Amino acid sequence: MTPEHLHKLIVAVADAVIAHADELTELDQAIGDGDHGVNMRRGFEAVRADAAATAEKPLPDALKAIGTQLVMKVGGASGPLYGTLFLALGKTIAPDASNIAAAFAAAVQAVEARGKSHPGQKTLLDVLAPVQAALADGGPHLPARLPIVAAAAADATVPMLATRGRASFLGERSIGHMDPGARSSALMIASLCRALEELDLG
Amino acid sequence: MTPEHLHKLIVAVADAVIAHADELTELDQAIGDGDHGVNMRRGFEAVRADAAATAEKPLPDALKAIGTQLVMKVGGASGPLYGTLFLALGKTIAPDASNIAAAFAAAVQAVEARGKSHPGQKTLLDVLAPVQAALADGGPHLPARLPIVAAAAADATVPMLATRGRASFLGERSIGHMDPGARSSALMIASLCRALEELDLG
Amino acid sequence: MKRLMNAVDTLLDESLDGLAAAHADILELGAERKFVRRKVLTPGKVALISGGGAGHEPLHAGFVGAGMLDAACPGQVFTSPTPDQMVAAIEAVDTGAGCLLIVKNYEGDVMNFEMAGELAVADGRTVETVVTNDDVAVPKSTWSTGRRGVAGTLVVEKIVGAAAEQLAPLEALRDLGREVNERTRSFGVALTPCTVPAAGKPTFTLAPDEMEVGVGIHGEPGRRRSKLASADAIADEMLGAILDDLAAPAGSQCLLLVNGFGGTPLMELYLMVNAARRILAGRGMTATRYLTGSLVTSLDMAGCSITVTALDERLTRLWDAPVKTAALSW
Amino acid sequence: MKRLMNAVDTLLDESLDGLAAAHADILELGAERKFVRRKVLTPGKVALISGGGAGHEPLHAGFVGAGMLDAACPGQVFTSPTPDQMVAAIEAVDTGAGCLLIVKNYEGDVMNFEMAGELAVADGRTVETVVTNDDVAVPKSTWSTGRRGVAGTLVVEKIVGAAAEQLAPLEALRDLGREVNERTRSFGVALTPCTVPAAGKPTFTLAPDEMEVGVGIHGEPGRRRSKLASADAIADEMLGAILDDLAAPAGSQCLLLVNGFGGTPLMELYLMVNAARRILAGRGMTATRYLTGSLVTSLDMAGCSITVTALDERLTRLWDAPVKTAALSW
Ligand SMILES: Nc1ncnc2c1ncn2[C@@H]1O[C@H](COP(=O)(O)OP(=O)(O)O)[C@@H](O)[C@H]1O
Ligand SMILES: Nc1ncnc2c1ncn2[C@@H]1O[C@H](COP(=O)(O)OP(=O)(O)O)[C@@H](O)[C@H]1O
Ligand SMILES: [Mg+2]
Ligand SMILES: [Mg+2]
Ligand SMILES: [Mg+2]
Ligand SMILES: [Mg+2]
Repeated sequence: MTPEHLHKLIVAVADAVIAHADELTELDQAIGDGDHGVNMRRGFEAVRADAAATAEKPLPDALKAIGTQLVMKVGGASGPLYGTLFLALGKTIAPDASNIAAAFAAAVQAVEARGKSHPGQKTLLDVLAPVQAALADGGPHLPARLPIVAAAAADATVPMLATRGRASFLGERSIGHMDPGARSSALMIASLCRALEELDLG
Repeated sequence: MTPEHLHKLIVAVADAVIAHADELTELDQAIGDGDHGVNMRRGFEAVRADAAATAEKPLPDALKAIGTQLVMKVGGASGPLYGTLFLALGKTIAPDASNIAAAFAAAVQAVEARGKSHPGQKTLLDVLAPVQAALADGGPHLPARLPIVAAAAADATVPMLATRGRASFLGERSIGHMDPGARSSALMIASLCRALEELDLG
Repeated sequence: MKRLMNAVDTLLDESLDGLAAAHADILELGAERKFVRRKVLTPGKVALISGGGAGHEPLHAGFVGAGMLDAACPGQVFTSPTPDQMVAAIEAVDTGAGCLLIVKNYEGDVMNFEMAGELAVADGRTVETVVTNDDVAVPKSTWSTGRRGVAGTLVVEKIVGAAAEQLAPLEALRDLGREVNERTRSFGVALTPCTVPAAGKPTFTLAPDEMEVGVGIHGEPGRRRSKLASADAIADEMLGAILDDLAAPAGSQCLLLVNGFGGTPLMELYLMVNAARRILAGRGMTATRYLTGSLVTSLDMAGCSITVTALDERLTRLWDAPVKTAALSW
Repeated sequence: MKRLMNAVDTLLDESLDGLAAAHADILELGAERKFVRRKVLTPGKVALISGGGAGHEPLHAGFVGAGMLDAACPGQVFTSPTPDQMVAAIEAVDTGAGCLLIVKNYEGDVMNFEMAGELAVADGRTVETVVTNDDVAVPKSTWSTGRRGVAGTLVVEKIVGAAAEQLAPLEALRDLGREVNERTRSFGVALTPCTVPAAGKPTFTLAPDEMEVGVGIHGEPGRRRSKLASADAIADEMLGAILDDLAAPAGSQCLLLVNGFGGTPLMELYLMVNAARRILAGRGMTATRYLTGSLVTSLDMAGCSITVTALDERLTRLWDAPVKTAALSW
């Protein structure tokens, strides 16, 4: 992966998050405190601003740099969680990304540890975990299939009862709304996969 | 005047004020602080509650008792002013009310002294003063004429610029509204005169 | 109107009972709740008494205590208390050194305190009065009611209260109160109206993008209604009016009081502090003392007032003197 | 949304600058406004650090000063601050006796403070944490996020702050903090929603005759929405939930904190104090200490929370110990 390629990927993900910030905030207004989009935009604007410099680094260092920026800029619950995701990815991934499935599995583990949470609690893990499983299963056309997995997984959070995150304070009233973090995870995965397809590196 | 007569007069005035409390409050919301009706109702409910006992007293003492009640219960600007009016009336009036014109003139004087005000400033004095003048002029059918004088005088406060009372804080914006105190004075005079006519003592 | 209350008629009484329970170490209620008084009086000290309509809490009862008021008479919401309340308060807290009445310039307050003062004097007491009129939104005038007394009243109460604690005599306190009032100017802006509970609907209406510039603490309309502006622009207009009128020499030190009207978050008040101190500096003045909070309120009205008092060394010392009341304590 | 502000992006910074200017005798800002710290540190004293999203002012920065916090990290409105802020604060105020982090139980706050703690420990520092979770509107649970930390946090900060001032060691302070949290319960009711400035519209909507029962301090929906009730009925439900859960023995003494959410007049808060103390008495409890004010707020939300802490002699003494911060001072 060249710096140009990496730059395109970073910008694609950042732009997708920024473009959907209002939607994320609206989801968070329904069952949270109405700032998920604001938080994510703040973080990904910082990531985007540094994208050129970040893309010059080897992949592990680039991922760690993004993770650090998210930790420092996003705040809220999603900051440490997405920050941990990228930091852990950076820690285990090979410079050529050859071990992506294993690295992603380790990163999702790290998020679970940070959040003291697991899939089924109506959080971003309900998207990250099935995506990780699909990645582990492998097979052809992953960049085309993963966004579908992610979107379906995000939709599947709608009927769930939240037991982690602010939505858990709502009890039964959390049912019937999509989890904002699940939606932002699905967004990031979709934009990353689309960019990979465009680069034809998939 | 028998205690029964006096009782009827007190009740008539009190009922009129109480019945129009909301209207007075609305006038005060436009150019004051929106409590004139509330204040006056509080005062005249107390007056009404004691009306039987008050009516047993000689006229001067009855008027002083009403004045004291208004001072103690109404509060705001109108409390001391109407209180002073009745206290001063009680001080100078003859038990048979024969000197009513002179007593009323002295009472209006006392109100001016208390308020450091004079007619023309868009206050209750703009009703009390012309009524006092009409009373001094004398002539037939006073109970029928005074309410008309009072109502016209209250209407005449609409185009005035307030220079006393809360409305004065509005400057030019006080123009175009009837003064609440002018309206309550007109009300009291009208209800008193109507009751006098009904008693046929006028 | 949404209120935490049981009934309009008992709102004030219940609130006073809560105040008295919560601050039983500092204050207590007079009979029939006619006044709130200090628990412990200092014999030989001039008694400071204020009062006014409710709805401006913590003013005045929240300022009863060591270093400030001896008694406060609460009226109904936005309605002056009555002379019997003031006479009862005077009788309760006058230890023989005389009473100073601190009265906001509203005809209702002025006349009711005047009647009370007359009764007390007739009873052989010594009474002096300071009328505060710090609101520059209204033109000063001798032929009309003139300016309203607003948040600056608290500055008068604090500084005179400190001097009274040092056993200054009545006339000196009266003169000090007038001097502090002379050195004090205020200006208010409302973003939303307030609702008098007994009336049940807002005293005025403002469009979602409007503000009332020069508003009074009863929600009285001000100088003009205008489009909601930035905090900096609002502070500019407020301090412009204040400082033009105060005409303190450049280099002056001052107290900056940013006061919330009841419905405005503290976060915004501190933002206004920041805007105000920059403007003051631009006019060659230094804020050497600050007070920030919702202290002279208008029920649930959103907005704030700014008050500036030109300080000298003596006033600064009196401002710094200890105070222990429900609402101010240092 | 009507706000006294210049721009959403600078709201927090400008407000912090105003706070720092107004209370320069007590506190100062860290570099890049990452934290608010005490002006003067006590060597050998455990450093107390808290923080959380803005919009709850005066919590937490208003509680920085002698007898309470050493530093507070402000996040954006309703958003946890980030680990770099907390690490910077730890580095600034740790005098070697260790740091106690006081964290409200929200996953964001908990995780960010946790990451900061890990970084500080990796750096050779000693760090302990107290997580507050006093809000009984949410069921307690080990398998989910559990209860929110709300106004009771200020009680923990005050009492632990007093003990820290007496140079109690880190573990003892951590245990004390957990004990106070265990003895504390809160419950909130909103009459109006709040509006996050960056979002620009209310977090939820309430009909003119509705209230949100069990609301959180971010305007999170609570137990249920219902018709606006009388103050007595509201206090009944609030204290019912609090006391059933607290299960303090009859005859217990307690602290009663009636806290406004930002848009509620003090007059109503004192009325709630009055209602609450009667209900407490009816359950055989006595409020021996009171605190009333808008201290743990939710921007401009109208409504209030009630907090009860079961006191003993030691906690009462620590509560009474002197404190000198921007928002609490005695
Ligand atoms: N313990 C947790 N584990 C996993 N995800 C979580 C956890 N807590 C919260 N989240 C995720 O974080 C999202 C909310 O993020 P955000 O709104 O930015 O933070 P906050 O809740 O602090 O305001 C939720 O929608 C959820 O997906
Ligand atoms: N100085 C004054 N002289 C005569 N009348 C006055 C004066 N000040 C006020 N008023 C009268 O009092 C009325 C307002 O009474 P009210 O609303 O009960 O008291 P407040 O203004 O204190 O709220 C005004 O409409 C006016 O007629
Ligand atoms: Mg959120
Ligand atoms: Mg009025
Ligand atoms: Mg009034
Ligand atoms: Mg948040």
